[in-house]
Amino acid sequence: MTIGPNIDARHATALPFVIAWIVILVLAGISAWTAFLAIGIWAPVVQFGIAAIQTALLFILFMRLKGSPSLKWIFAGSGFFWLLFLYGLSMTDYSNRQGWPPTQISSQPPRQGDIGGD
Amino acid sequence: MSTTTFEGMPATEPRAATEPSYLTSENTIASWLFTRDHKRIALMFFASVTFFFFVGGTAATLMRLNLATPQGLLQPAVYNRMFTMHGIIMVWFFLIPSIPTTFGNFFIPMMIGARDLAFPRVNLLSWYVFNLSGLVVLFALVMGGADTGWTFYTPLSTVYADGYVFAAAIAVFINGFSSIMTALNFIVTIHRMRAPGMTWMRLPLFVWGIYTVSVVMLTATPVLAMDTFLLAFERFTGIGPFSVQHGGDPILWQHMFWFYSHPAVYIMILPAMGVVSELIPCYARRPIFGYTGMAIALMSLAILTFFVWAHHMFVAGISVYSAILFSLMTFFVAVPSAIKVFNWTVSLHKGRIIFDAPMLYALGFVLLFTLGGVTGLMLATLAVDVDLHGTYFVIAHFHYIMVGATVSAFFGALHYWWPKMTGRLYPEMWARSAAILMYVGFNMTFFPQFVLGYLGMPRRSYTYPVEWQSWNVLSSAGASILAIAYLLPLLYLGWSIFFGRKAGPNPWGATGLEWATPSPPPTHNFGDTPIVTLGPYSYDPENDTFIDQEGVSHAR
Amino acid sequence: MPADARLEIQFATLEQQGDTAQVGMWIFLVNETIFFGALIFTYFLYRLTYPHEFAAAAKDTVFWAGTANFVILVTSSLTMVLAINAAAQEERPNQMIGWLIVTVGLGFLFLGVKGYEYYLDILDRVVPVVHFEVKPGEGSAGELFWVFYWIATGLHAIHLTVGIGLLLYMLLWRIRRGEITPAYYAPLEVVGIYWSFVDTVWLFLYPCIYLVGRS
Amino acid sequence: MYHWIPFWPDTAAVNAVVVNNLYIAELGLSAVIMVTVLAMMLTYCVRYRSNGTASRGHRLERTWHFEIAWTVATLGVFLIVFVWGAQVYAWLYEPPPADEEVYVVGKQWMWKVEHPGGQREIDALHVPVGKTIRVVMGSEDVIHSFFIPAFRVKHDVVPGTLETVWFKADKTGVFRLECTQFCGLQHATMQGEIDVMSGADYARWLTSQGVHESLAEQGADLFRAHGCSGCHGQNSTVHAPSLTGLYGTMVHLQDGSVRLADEAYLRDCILNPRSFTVAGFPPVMPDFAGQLGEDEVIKLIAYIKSLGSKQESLR
Repeated sequence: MTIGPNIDARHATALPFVIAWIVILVLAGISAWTAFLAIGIWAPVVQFGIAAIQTALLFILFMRLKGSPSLKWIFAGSGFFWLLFLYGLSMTDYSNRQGWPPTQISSQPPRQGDIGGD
Repeated sequence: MSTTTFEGMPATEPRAATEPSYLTSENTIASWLFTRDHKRIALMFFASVTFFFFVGGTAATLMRLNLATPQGLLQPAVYNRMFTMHGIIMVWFFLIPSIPTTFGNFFIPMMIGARDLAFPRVNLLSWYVFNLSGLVVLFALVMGGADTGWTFYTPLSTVYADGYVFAAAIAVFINGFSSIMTALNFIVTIHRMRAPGMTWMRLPLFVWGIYTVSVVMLTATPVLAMDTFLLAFERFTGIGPFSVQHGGDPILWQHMFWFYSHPAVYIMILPAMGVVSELIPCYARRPIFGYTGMAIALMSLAILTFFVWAHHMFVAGISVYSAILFSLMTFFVAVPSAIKVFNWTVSLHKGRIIFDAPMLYALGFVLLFTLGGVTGLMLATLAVDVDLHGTYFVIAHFHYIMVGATVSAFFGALHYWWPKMTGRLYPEMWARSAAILMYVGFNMTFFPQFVLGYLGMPRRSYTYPVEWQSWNVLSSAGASILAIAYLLPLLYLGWSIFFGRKAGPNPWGATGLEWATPSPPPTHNFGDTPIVTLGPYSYDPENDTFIDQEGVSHAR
Repeated sequence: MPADARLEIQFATLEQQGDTAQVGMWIFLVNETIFFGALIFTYFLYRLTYPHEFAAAAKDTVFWAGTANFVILVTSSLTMVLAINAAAQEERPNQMIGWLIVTVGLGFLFLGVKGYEYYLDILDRVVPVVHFEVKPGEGSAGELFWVFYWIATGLHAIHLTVGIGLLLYMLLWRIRRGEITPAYYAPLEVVGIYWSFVDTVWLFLYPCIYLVGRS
Repeated sequence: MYHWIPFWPDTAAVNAVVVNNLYIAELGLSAVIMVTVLAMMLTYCVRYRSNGTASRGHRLERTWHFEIAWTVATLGVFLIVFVWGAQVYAWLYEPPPADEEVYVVGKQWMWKVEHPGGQREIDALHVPVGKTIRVVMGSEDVIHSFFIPAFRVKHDVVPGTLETVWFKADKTGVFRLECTQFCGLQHATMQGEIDVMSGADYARWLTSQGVHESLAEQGADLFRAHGCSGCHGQNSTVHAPSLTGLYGTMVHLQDGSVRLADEAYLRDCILNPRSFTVAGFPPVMPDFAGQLGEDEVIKLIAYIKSLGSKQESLR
């Protein structure tokens, strides 16, 4: 499984990279534009969604995952995958810990026993 | 170099016997300090971690000495600094680096048939960074030490502690770079440098152990790095994400800390499991029971270990539902460990068992690990943990795993591979006595602590009520036996370097590729790259023969 | 593959050596991703907890500087890729050097803009502890936002500086000694992967820092 | 008993009995596992020692069904223990209706106890036997952990919030109170005594403390002294939420969320009111973070609770 220096057609042209560059910048423009709209929770959702797409473009094209063996794809994804553990499992605590967050965002009233009231 | 062969071994000349051994090829100090040879770096790591083992051990000795009397012999401030330094040094400067940086460094390339690790310079840099962090922690120790416990819980560590917490946290931060560099090197090496024919399912289980531990190190350490960075920042400036005054959450520190530090327990135990999986088939002279299951268990431990960290926080005030989820995950993580214990035990079935010192250490490992494991189950049970958390029961439990099991495996590996590393045999009777002494001393030290824990003796206390003295004295007495058992190998192994019998290339009749080289091996391990045709552990107890991984059959 | 001075003893071929280096960099980036991810985790936690305070605090960030730096970094990633493209082709060594110099220049430009932004921040009294003024609506949690701001941008700037150092090492040492050729330019690719990753970090820091509390 | 070698701690509360049963069951399970492993190992070691003559032929080769059986069996046993433990845990951390309440503040390195009647103790806690006691805990500095070994009750006391545990002692006597979270230099001495008394003794003890003002009365003084009564008082003209009957109700906040008005909520409201603006009220209350100590907050909460509660209607 030797993967040589990448002397092949995809290096011959700069066009895909320039297109990706333009797409990233346009997406960034949309992202910045949403910041000025009063769309509440949707603004960060759109912004971080766009950041994810931009990251995918950078990883696949600029960092040359495209055409690479699956090993590199696995490692490129595994950092984000492991972060899911940290984010997801921590949130099982923060989403319903007694008195956290101090202002509860969910409109679900906390269960009585969870609070330790009465 | 020696070409003496083991009794009964076919007198095939080991490869590249003409090349000088890695120990004697160059003899200047610079040739060691700037070496890129994984074997020399492994020995340098061995020297470093042994030094820190005895620094941490000295702190432990002082602690047990203090606890021999109820009112304590040391000043409270000194005792607090001792257990903090004992924890920090033993965890980050001995247990985590011990097996990977010494035996991993030395034997991973040899076991997979490579001439070196993928990035030898990074490997050397890792050693320097490790020692830099060691200097910082020694600086903190000499200047007065830190008094927070190795867990650095906020806000004690950020605001109230008056020791050198900043320096200690920075030392841990720097130490992380060393871990990451070593882990990265192993992962790349195992992926890309295997000899022809060395498929994943032909890897020795030690290589699997090191691979999984590297994955855990690589993915857990950055969270600790960020956590200690933020802690040092908050300690320095007075504001940070753990600051209660600014609306921060002190429990966030615990979440991020245990996100690393629970997997850290597996960083300590996975390579030890790998070692034991090498020792048991070799000395039982039969293939390991359930190779595939063992490899899968290692991998699933490496993943599952990330799902259980909040079981250190069941009484910390986290959400009850979250605690229940983490408890369930903890029971799941116990399953692969149970599989491994079962497989090791069954691996003795119909073997031809030789009770040499490494085997004694390995059997001790299995028993101590099992006891540590079942008490871990008790701690994973939510209601029982409420009672036992923060008591000596926890201390006893994790010492059974981290000291009983991991250090046993470390010494087992040391004896097993000593002939390969130095070219000399160790004195067998001395080694057996040390192994038995260690087992006795260890149980005598830590078993009483289970009782003390259930009686309610809180950890990290320099004083305790008089009625607990009998247990504590027993524990301290055991600790002195344990200290002797740890010092003994230093003496007889040191003696054997100069006066031990010369070892042949394969004194134990083992199957791994590392035994296909002369002892000690030449600088670049293999003259020509070996071609692997078989999985590991092709021992045949019926006829007392074995087939090495290149497919050559030997009578033992 | 003939014996080559650049081939290290543990590898069989230059291909294996080059590819191993790239895999090594990707594995290093796993670690970097989690490092920054853990920092952004603390950010998300407190932003969810104190949305109003964070919005009030983030309003004072310098929007134009963050956006300009976004463009600069993405562009530098492009020029880096073009340099590697040129490196792969025999006839264009000067183009490669040219693109690399542009990349280094953009890196320095980023640091310049960042430095000027820091200067504006100091004028605005948003340096926690040493030079901080609580603005209306920020509460005490607003200071947490600024702690995140300084740590995140500071760590990012350190990473970018390391990237510039690697590029200069390539330009002034490896390329000058003729070690980067169309037959073996893996070191340049490894630096390119790292450079684009530093860019990736900014993709996430930008909405975290500059796009909060603007509406 | 051999008093000089204690094997088993005191068991003096209903909580402790329940935990003990689980603990004993797990000890039994552990013993079974250990003995199995040890017996297998010893048998094999003796039978298959290197110079033993036992047959080595017909080793187990197809092993997967052994492994699956072993795995499923252990998983099943583990799940039973897990469910048992989780049930007890939820029960331990869900306080039932309390007969008595006490307030505990952890401070380097002492436990400060305040009874609702205004009686104060340091490193000691007097409670009546056979009553459900609810302990509301706060910390003034670092994380402490409130632990009574004889009751098997433990909870960390984290600064910045209030935590609650409960217990019901079923034996009179003096038991240990400990801090099990390392909290600085004299952590080891942050210990006290739980004095479980009969109801009559307890009543006598309460009256013998020479206290003039109950906790709620002290809170009322603070309520006036800090100007709270100016807005929250009966005759105030400022538009502020009424506190009468607040405790134990569900409060609708400005941001649409609903919170149960328990101790932790009241504490947060006093110290950081702007994060908890009640729906329909202007956010004008100054925050008292840094102005009130934990024990003062506890007095204020006791006062607010004394203004009537809806506890009964909740149950």
